[in-house]
Amino acid sequence: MSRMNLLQAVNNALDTAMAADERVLCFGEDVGVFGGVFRATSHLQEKYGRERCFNTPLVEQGIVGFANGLAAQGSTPVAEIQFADYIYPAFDQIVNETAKFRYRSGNLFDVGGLTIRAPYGGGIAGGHYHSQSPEAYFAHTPGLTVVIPRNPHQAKGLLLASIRSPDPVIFFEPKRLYRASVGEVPDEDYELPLRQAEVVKEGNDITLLAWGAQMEVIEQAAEMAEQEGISCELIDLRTIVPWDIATVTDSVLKTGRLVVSHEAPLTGGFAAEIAATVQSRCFLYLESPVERVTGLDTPFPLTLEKEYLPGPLKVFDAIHRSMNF
Amino acid sequence: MSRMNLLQAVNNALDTAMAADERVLCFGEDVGVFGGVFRATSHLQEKYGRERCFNTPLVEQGIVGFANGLAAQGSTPVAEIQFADYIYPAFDQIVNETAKFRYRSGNLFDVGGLTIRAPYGGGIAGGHYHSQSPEAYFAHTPGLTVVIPRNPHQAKGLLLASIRSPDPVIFFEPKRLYRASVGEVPDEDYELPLRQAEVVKEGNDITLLAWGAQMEVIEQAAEMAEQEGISCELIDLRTIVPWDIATVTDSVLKTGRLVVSHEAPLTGGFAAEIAATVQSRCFLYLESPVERVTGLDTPFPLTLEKEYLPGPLKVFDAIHRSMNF
Amino acid sequence: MTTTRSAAKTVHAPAFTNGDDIHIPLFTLLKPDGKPYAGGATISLDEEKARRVYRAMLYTRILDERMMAAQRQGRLSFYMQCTGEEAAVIGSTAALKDDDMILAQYREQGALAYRGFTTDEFMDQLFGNERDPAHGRQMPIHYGSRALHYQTISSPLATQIPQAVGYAYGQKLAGTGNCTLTIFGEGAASEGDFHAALNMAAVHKVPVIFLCRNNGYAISTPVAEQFAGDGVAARAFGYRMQSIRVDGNDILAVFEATREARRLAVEHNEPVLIEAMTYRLAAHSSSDDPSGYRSKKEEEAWRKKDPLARMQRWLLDRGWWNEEEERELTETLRREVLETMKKAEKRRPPALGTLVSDVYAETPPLLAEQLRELEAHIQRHPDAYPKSAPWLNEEGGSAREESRA
Amino acid sequence: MTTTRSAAKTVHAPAFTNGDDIHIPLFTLLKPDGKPYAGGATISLDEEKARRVYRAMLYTRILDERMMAAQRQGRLSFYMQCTGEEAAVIGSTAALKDDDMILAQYREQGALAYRGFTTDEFMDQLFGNERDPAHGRQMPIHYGSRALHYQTISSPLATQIPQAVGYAYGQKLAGTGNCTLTIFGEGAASEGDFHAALNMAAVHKVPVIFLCRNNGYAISTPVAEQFAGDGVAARAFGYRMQSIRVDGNDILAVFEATREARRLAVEHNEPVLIEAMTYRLAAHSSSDDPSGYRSKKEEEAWRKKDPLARMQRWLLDRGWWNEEEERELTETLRREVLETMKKAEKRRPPALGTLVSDVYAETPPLLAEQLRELEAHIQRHPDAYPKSAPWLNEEGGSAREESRA
Ligand SMILES: Cc1ncc(C[n+]2csc(CCOP(=O)(O)OP(=O)(O)O)c2C)c(N)n1
Ligand SMILES: Cc1ncc(C[n+]2csc(CCOP(=O)(O)OP(=O)(O)O)c2C)c(N)n1
Ligand SMILES: [Mg+2]
Ligand SMILES: [Mg+2]
Repeated sequence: MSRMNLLQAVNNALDTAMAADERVLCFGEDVGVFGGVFRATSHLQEKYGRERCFNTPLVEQGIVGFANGLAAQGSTPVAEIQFADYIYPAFDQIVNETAKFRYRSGNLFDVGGLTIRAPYGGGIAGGHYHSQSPEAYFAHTPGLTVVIPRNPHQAKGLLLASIRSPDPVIFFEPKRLYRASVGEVPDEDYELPLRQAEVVKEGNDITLLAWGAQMEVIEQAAEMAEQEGISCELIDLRTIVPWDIATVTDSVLKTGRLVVSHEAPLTGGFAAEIAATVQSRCFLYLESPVERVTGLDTPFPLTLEKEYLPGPLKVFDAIHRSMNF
Repeated sequence: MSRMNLLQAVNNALDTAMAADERVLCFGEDVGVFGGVFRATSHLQEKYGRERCFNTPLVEQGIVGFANGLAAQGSTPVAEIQFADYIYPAFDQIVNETAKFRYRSGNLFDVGGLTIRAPYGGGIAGGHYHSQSPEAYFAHTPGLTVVIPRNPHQAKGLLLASIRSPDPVIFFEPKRLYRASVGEVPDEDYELPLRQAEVVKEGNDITLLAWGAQMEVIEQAAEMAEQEGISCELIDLRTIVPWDIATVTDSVLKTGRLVVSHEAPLTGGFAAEIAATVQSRCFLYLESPVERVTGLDTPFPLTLEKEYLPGPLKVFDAIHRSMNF
Repeated sequence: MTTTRSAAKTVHAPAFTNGDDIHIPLFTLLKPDGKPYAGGATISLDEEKARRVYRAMLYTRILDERMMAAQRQGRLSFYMQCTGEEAAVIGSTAALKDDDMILAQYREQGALAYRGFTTDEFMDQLFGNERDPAHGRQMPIHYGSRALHYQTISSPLATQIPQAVGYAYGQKLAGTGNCTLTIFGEGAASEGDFHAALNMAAVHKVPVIFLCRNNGYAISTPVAEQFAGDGVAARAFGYRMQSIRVDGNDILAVFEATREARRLAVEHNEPVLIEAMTYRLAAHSSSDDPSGYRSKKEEEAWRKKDPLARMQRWLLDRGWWNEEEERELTETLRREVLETMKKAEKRRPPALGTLVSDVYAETPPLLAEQLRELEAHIQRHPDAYPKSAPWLNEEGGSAREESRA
Repeated sequence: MTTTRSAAKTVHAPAFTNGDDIHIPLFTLLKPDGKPYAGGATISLDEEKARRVYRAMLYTRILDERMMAAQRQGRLSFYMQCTGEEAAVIGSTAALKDDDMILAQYREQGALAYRGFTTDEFMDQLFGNERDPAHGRQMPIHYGSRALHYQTISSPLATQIPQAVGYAYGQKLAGTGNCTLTIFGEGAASEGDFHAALNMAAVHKVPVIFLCRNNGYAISTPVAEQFAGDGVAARAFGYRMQSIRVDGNDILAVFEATREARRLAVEHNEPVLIEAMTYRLAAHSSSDDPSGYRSKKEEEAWRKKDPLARMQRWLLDRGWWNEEEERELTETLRREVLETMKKAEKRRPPALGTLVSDVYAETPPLLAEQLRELEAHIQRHPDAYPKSAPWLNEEGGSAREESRA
């Protein structure tokens, strides 16, 4: 066990993966000598050479196109997109190519080896273009797996599982937690299961569901609620798609109430999918409507970031709305 | 009034818009001499000259980037993307630029003049890449307006309204109806309201909601249901975002039941947003869960297209599920 | 630190240049009449390979004729011809090792024919029947073959170009001495992915060959509306990449150029751009009618440059082919295509379970549930689903597909 | 139909070329010591404009110093310097008409300074206060000005390049005789949007000037890992576009090149690519530390080529400037920046209603509802929202913003 922050855990996972399998390659803008603008790939070029860890030209569609080809060839590329906000130039390569590679060829070819990493989310005074949470775009794309860790332990275990998954994975790292989230991380090689939500805390009155940096937020809200005697069950979705419906619905069947929270705008965010599924599968058990606590339907702002973000108090208010419905 | 098909109505709308305002320009791949692969821009180059109707090089990100600049300059570009499946190379220009242009500049600059047209949807044996319904990707993007017509009359009126709207609009045309949908269309210049759903048929027992080519499908399902004495209220959403929540919830408050249908995959499709909103706003009035009848969570197939698509029988089954819950 | 190679030389007057003084010659070995140019490079295509190439060209021509006819008869939903561009496609493929990877656009069935894709394989894909390895998921002509090192075609243009660079990078690390060939149209070369790919290939020095089929049109858009530059070859300078322009209807020139390109790629990790000047003799696809955008006269002029006829004359001259063989092969192939088609179009559609398999390596529960619901639905309305209902009960539903996996 | 200009010339041996024989000279007028090269082109920068240019350069330098210091003191969240590249940015801007449109990347505050963006305007944006026209929605340095024909900066790289082409196309149709200048880094030139833009500009013949600031780095990535070609200028050949490479630290060369480029653009609708060779003397941004990827020695070498010092020497030599003026102006500007900053950082944050305005021309009901709920929420927890709560009651909630609209 070592104490490390989320960034170090990502770096450690990459190091572990590269040491274990020489087909693993890390590349992207500034990931070489510099080790990435956040330093997630620090020292990897030194350790594994320029052929396995390198800078690319500044072209996201090229990075993912190149990575698709490498994965098809049998390598295990881990491509970094510097910020999730800059993943869109690669949207075609991801949505039309990565996601459909195996299906369209009847499994003659696949890009299962591919992992795309990108820092995402707000709370760092980044404005429109350094704060976005684009998970819902990818969640609407069959063939993709989207994974988001909430702490260093998860970051290492889920990233290793993502790299080794037989499916292409988009791995969004909550950049607000890069240095803020610190914890014990096993030194050895380990994987945490994909496609499985984690019940972080059991409770009886209401289920709170989130992922990534938003887990901290619902935890704080839960603490406030517990002080009022409201017992909260906390679930971390971890894999956004394909998502673990059973864990979520089991919880809601028990508590009868659900609050889902994410930073992305409300309309068409992934909370909508969760609410739609839960209202369908738990209809007779729901005591109140599924509450969504999300970003506003606007681009991500700067000065009024706090007002925009679904902080603990907003979740707390939603718990009240749900309890007092 | 003239009898025309949906394609002719689109052409007529473009002609009307170009005749009325010389700032209106139409361009895209093959839209010039050839008039577009579907012929939506037929004769426009002849009539308005090569400067106002022209072919572009084969580069969607360039087409939309160019169109963004033109709109910022004060022109009224109507850019064609040959198939909605090929809009993704332009995703960054649309999601990071078009959608945020006004907001990020505090209204110093805007691209309100922009309209992006693209044929979308399945049912024409087009497989993965000539069948997609990507509306949900754009619906999760504040700043965009997404409009989909269901027949020639709407196509003309909504397209004219889109071109003249002060906001950028993505206008998806159901290509399966291009020639199949025929009807009376006023010869004069007219606009139909954006952001307003249309109650196509009133009914009491259940609300059926769809848009575009899927309207035909729910109409057929409604006919089957009516034969069993189930009275269906039919709503055409028309503008996907910003969507007309009030019309939909008013209807559900009355009927207590809702089936939403779209061709795109289930997970993260726009029906999720509708279900999430409706369960929240009509909680105590819902007699049964909101039903979603959609494509499967797979890429769009070819040989088994009929099996994939949410046809009238699938909607009919959903009506039964809803009625017998 | 110098940021450019030539920054050292300075001038003191603002001299603009658009490169008009750079001339890219056209490499050609065979005259239109099939005679080699005097003093041309040595021809390294031997008899065996020449016959294999020609056979593939003839096969492709016949396949295209038959299938376009089938499309016109309504037996096939869609088709695209290679007609006129067989030399560019097959000549380049023939210069590779058979296990070099190819990532093509869609008009390159000749490459598959050369490598031995069987008529059954063509037909099963075209008809999307239960023997199509991709289970009838894609439109006709979206072939792929793992055995023949030919990536499954995907319709979005140019996406395969950066993929080819990544593939080649992997080959370089693997050290097998292979390279990757990617083929695309001059229209596709306008996409952002083209720029990304060429730049990355040059920076990372990968064994990739970019072959642009400049056939004059992207659907209806003539090259003059596609770019203002001197074709696509001229773009290579911007990346400091080796490039050559060849007569794409001259099988020998294409072959020799690609042979040399492969040497540069594999021995020196130098990516190469080849621009093959050719012409799309047929319509863009079965959905297209070129009379709206180009003249019969122009088509006729190019028909005279038919690469198949040119190669045939060369072969006949060398005594490597004769009219009797031509007649016989033509007839055999026609019959083979026709008969295979008849069988393929009657084959069953893919099993219902193939709708959901291969989306992920392992089908997630929600998708499995969607399949079960679909099965139940079809069982309730069997008449509405003639393609899938008949087999459902007989074969125990999704079991049929699951047993495949 | 010919698909290329030079296809006529044929060769019969496979000759590859990578363009190494093409040499792009560097246009320069001022020696590093501020003396013009003998026999150089006529200098058309007159005294008035020269002083305006220099003032803007000095202003930019001072602004950058002060604001980076403010960032280090924690008063500002983020900053980016133009330092070292003032000549490239301001020299090109000065060669335009003041109502030509500029679409820049983010490091071009000098262009705004030249056009008269006030210190108040800079500060209000940097501090995202209630006087920022963009209502504090974007990170510092994302300036924009409708009055000064300068599009609001957006962080995604290269997106402005095809937009500039569209803008210029609109100008051409409008017939006002204006052009568009777009400025971007050599890193951004790797994006697909760059290729799209240059190709479209050449095909559609629009009055646009592409100015690439080749400053050696994209964050930590040196040009050698960005491209293998001869800088960015060499790419113009691929589009048959006029291009020139200039010493970006030489104000006169940049000015003359852009003047001529503007003439080509406006009079002949010829797009032009200018590559300005320069160096980013400072860190990439306040978040960056270049010591991890480049040497002090390299930085020092470039510091000696400082464009500001070079222009100053030239001005002094001409008697168009003197040390006294320099001292005075420096002091005045420093004070102005400091004092304006002090006021700006104390100004109120934007009104809460600005969170939702401008998403659409008219705020949709759902968004208006979201604002109302947010107001109610803040009113329940005023202590948690120190930026917005204090003003809410005082000003009647969203009324404050609505009254603006
Ligand atoms: C990204 C994308 N945009 C548009 C299309 C539609 N489309 C299919 S083929 C084609 C023209 C391609 O021309 P070219 O690359 O020259 O190839 P050719 O057909 O001439 O062989 C177009 C526009 C597509 N398939 N993909
Ligand atoms: C699409 C996109 N990808 C990545 C980034 C992150 N990023 C910001 S600046 C930068 C480097 C830009 O280098 P260059 O274009 O040379 O400009 P310079 O900073 O040298 O002026 C990068 C990678 C971005 N802003 N946008
Ligand atoms: Mg072509
Ligand atoms: Mg740079």
